[in-house]
Amino acid sequence: MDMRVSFGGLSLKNPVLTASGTFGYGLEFMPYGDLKKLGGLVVKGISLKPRQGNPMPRIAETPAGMLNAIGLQNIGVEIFVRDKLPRLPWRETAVIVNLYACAAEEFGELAARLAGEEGVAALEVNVSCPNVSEGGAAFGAAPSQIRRVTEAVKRSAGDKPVIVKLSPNVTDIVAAGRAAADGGADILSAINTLTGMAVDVRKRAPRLANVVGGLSGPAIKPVGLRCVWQLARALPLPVIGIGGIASAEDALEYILVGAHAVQVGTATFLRPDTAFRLVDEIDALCGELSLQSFEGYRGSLSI
Amino acid sequence: MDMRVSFGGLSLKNPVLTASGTFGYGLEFMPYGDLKKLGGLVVKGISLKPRQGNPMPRIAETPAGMLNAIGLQNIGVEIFVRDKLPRLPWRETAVIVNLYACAAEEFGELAARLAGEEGVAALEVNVSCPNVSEGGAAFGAAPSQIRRVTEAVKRSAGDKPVIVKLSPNVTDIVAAGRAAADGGADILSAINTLTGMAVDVRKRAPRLANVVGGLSGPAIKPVGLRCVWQLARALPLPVIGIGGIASAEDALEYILVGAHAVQVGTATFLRPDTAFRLVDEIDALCGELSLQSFEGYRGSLSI
Amino acid sequence: MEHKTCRMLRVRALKELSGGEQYLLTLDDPGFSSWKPGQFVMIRPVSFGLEMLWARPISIAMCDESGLVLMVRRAGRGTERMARLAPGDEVALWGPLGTSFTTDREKPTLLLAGGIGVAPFWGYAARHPRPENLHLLLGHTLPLDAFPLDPFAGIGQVETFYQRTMADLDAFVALLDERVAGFSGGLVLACGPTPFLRTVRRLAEKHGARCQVSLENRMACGIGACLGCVVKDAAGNLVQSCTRGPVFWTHDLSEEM
Amino acid sequence: MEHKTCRMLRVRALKELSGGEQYLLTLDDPGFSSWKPGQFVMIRPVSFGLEMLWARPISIAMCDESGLVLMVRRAGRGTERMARLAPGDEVALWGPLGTSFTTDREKPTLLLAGGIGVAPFWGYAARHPRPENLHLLLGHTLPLDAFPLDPFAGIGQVETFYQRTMADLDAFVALLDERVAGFSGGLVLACGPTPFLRTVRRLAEKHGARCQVSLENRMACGIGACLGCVVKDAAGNLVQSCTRGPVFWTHDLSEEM
Ligand SMILES: Cc1cc2nc3c(=O)[nH]c(=O)nc-3n(C[C@H](O)[C@H](O)[C@H](O)COP(=O)(O)OP(=O)(O)OC[C@H]3O[C@@H](n4cnc5c(N)ncnc54)[C@H](O)[C@@H]3O)c2cc1C
Ligand SMILES: Cc1cc2nc3c(=O)[nH]c(=O)nc-3n(C[C@H](O)[C@H](O)[C@H](O)COP(=O)(O)OP(=O)(O)OC[C@H]3O[C@@H](n4cnc5c(N)ncnc54)[C@H](O)[C@@H]3O)c2cc1C
Ligand SMILES: Cc1cc2nc3c(=O)[nH]c(=O)nc-3n(C[C@H](O)[C@H](O)[C@H](O)COP(=O)(O)O)c2cc1C
Ligand SMILES: Cc1cc2nc3c(=O)[nH]c(=O)nc-3n(C[C@H](O)[C@H](O)[C@H](O)COP(=O)(O)O)c2cc1C
Ligand code: FES
Ligand code: FES
Repeated sequence: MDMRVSFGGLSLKNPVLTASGTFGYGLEFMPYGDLKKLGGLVVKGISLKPRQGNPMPRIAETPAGMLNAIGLQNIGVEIFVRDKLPRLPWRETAVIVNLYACAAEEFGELAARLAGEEGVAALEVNVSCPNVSEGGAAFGAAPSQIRRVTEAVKRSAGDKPVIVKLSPNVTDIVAAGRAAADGGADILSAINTLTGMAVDVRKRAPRLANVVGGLSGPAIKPVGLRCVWQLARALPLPVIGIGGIASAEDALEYILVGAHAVQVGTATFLRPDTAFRLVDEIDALCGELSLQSFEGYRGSLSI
Repeated sequence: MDMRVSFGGLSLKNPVLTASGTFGYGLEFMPYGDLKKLGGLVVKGISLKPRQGNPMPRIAETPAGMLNAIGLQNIGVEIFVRDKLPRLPWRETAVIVNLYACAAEEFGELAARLAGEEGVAALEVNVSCPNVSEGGAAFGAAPSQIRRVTEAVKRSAGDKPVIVKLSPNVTDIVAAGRAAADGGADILSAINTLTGMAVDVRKRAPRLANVVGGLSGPAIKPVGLRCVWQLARALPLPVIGIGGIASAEDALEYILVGAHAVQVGTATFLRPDTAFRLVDEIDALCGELSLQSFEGYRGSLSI
Repeated sequence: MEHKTCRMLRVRALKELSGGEQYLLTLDDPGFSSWKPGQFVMIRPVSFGLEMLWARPISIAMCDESGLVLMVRRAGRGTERMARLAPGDEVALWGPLGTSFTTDREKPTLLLAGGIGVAPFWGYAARHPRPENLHLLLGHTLPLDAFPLDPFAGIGQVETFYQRTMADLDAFVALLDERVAGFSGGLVLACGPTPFLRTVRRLAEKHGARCQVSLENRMACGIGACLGCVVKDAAGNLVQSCTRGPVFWTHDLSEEM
Repeated sequence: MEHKTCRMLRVRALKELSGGEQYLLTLDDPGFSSWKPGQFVMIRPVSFGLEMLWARPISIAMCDESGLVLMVRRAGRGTERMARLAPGDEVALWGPLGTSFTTDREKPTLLLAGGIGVAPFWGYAARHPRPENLHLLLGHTLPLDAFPLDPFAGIGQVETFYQRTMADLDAFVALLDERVAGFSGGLVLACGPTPFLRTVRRLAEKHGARCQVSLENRMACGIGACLGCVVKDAAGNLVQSCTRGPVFWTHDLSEEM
């Protein structure tokens, strides 16, 4: 099947992207697959200046899921542009930069810095990181904040498509998506992690130094599907589905409820070549289901 | 160890309760264990009139979890009081009635009907059922609604302790808990299910006739722990922990983050005697950890 | 209160049936005080871990001192994982659960099985006081050698229909029609996929045959508590198919079934 | 780019070691183009299903045509589930990963192992050009026969210390102190629990010995991507212990370690 998809200013050779924070800067995966095979890759959240992130331990395994509180450790936008971006096959595969900042102006500065970089296909705005105490959670929650951040990024992003990544830790995700749309977002992505916690009954201590962290993996797929379904039917923007995708079937489930593309996150830890394999597996499953294109399948859930 | 716990007007022989909707009216489990062994049992959500609930299919299995959209099928308060309550060993085990209604006045009527029933140890107010379209979700979300419902129940409940059960599908669960406290709640319980969805890529159809349903089971334990921890440290009310409890360790995790008691829900489907076994297993684990009482352990998480 | 308990049982043997789509699973004898054909057990291998939470409802094919025998089709993740059980592995199991098929000693009785739906009829045939009164019609889409039919050696007649293409379906329905007509004075008992049961019901009503069907609904608890498995009865009430069924008289079910 | 790939491998054998707390897991030869002692693999049995998502980091004890050998302690759910692997079962595996222990042909080299931390030294001893220069000191809380020491038959000296009570700890630290002092002109290599490594580091610094330690941090990816396994280096930066380690020179790590 022709796997190409185009939406919101992005053209991808297939709908398989990797999720921010689970695929490093992409280069780490070169021994495990051909990056050119992916529809795109979203790099670890980047901030203006390098960040050290949270203290250890930062990760914990949970039933069919995991918690993380990495705290946005990253090398900063300058080093990313200088050392990482040139080594990525951005002519063949969309390189999407995930932006992290603590204020709307910083988001704008980040966007401005990347707007002129030929190798960057789109910007993904992380308004929903629940790991960081300075205000990540607040950003994800208040529609007014989401709108302000989106506007700031959009104003500086030049012709780069702007993806706003939404948090599921809200009463009304459609209101959050609408705020992003009002702010000028081209695309929505959902979901980021659910806020969760794990503790050790023997040590009487949290399993994460940060106490709370973000829950991801197959455990949260039902929540992700619900959010994407709600967004896709309520809003005119294209949506990238994220949350617990580990198989071709999972990916098609998101497309069925209305997603234009998907991101593979935690499943990369099951084995580092998960995303690469998924491209072939989706192709095979589409064949089995006799699909002609994603167009006809997307959002075709019968209710 | 002395397993007794007392809080908010409830005295239980141990902190193990069963969660509403997963333990029927209790009687179904008599072949599988001695109901008197439990700290208490919370019966299926009861409404003023019998309800048919949602169409089929109503349940779906998900990784380490399940979705349900039963839609509050129940026999109504009159038949419950006449046919079920007298057959439960309520002198030995706390029988808690979970109340479901679509308006504050109805909640008040339900409470009034049960206030005089000697066999009822407490009332649990389900302001958080996400399954029902008429307004269940709205109740769970808006603090003002929670407060109004709590007040209505409290006004009519006589001397029965009132437990308000909170939904995790909100931006700020502490605000929801505070609203319940302001409304006069004696105890909080958390969490109810997360709103989720599952679909069949071959049939292109939702796996639940209701499309969305409530996610429960070990998959959501990290979210439940986080919510209980947030509530217990922010508010003076005792909290009953719910969400994914399947082992003694799970139960102690909730107590460690501040819960006074726990409810076992989905784990009852792993095997029908789960809750009965948990009583012994918690006792054994407390022995292994050399606990003298739950008092000293509760909320002792070191941060 | 009847003492049922949930037991841990060990696997005695797992035998793949020809074609690898179905298998016979034999467990240690659970020592049921009694059981009736049509009843089922909830079975949950320890190996389900926390990934798959629910037990699976499976009909009792046979149960005596030599063990509990289940006949299982690989239908999805659970029955797939179950197929990897080896002797000595443990499963949690509760039962016998639900209602059973009626036995009418003197009446000619037609057993209609759709594929793996043949399972409960194994025990039915073995325990029937007059097996010569039984006529089994098995409709199958898998090759016939995937079905162990020796348990039916002693009954009146065994008939099979191999449905290979969609076109065969009409022929099968015609055959069903003919057989049900022939047993209109007796009993018609059916087990298999829901569309098959609907057809049988329609034919039984057409010919005025007394008819029972065994329903297959998703189940979480198997004991009437979760309300996940309900079906509409003739009065329009939603009743648990795990306790009020799985075997129902067709006239007790709503038209929608 | 070095070609590593993620492989599916079959289990050849699983041998419980005395006491049942530890086991040797032998897999088909993955055919690594090269590997060095101290490096590890990420291993994820298919049987983890979707319940346990992460692979487990395990040191390469030995690897040649006769297979990949891992020496594993039952530490929790994953290594417990892994202990139920049987010949023919499949695991996903990627590696060899991370840094390795330095070899200095002519220098007397002290191998300090805390319990299962002995695993990487098996390969180290087997590949060392002058094994007579090696001195292994194994501190153990499990009985000694839980540790297969025959791989160390050819080395200079094998010494063991059985720590049964908390009081024994002081004696063990005193012994470590003495040995490290004796190797201050050589190399000190250590693998084991973090408190043990901290002690070794302190002693190595006290005696001015060159020292490497192999860190054990929780890992999700094993390839530097998730940033879940970081440790603070001497410059105060948080670096991935899976790619910049697991074997570090102690002077490259921050005091906090
Ligand atoms: C009373 C009763 C008796 C049964 N007897 C037998 C038998 O003897 N042999 C046999 O092979 N099968 C029997 N079935 C069907 C069997 O329960 C399902 O094939 C099995 O549960 C499928 O599980 P899975 O994990 O492989 O499939 P999945 O699709 O992965 O299962 C997902 C969920 O849906 C449920 N489910 C899926 N298909 C069915 C189905 N057809 N019926 C009920 N639940 C389903 C599962 O139990 C599970 O909870 C019986 C069902 C019922 C209700
Ligand atoms: C580089 C390296 C090499 C290792 N080599 C060996 C070896 O050769 N033999 C051996 O028996 N063990 C070794 N370990 C430790 C081994 O990885 C853990 O004992 C194992 O991961 C525990 O998993 P579990 O599921 O049984 O425990 P659980 O506590 O259930 O695991 C939960 C999570 O924590 C992680 N975890 C728990 N304990 C440890 C630990 N001590 N170190 C790292 N992660 C941990 C697990 O990987 C898992 O992700 C090594 C660890 C590292 C980092
Ligand atoms: C270790 C880890 C780090 C993450 N870091 C980021 C990040 O930097 N920026 C971001 O927007 N999301 C981050 N996420 C969230 C993922 O991109 C994704 O939204 C989430 O994990 C849900 O998808 P999954 O279930 O497939 O993992 C991170 C997730 C994990 C597990
Ligand atoms: C089948 C089912 C039915 C439920 N019905 C109710 C209900 O009637 N009222 C209610 O307050 N909660 C109901 N719940 C929610 C549970 O009581 C519990 O809050 C939730 O399942 C989380 O706990 P668990 O993960 O242990 O199942 C139901 C849950 C399930 C699975
Ligand atoms: S399966 Fe739970 S009520 Fe029937
Ligand atoms: S384990 Fe992922 S970065 Fe080291």
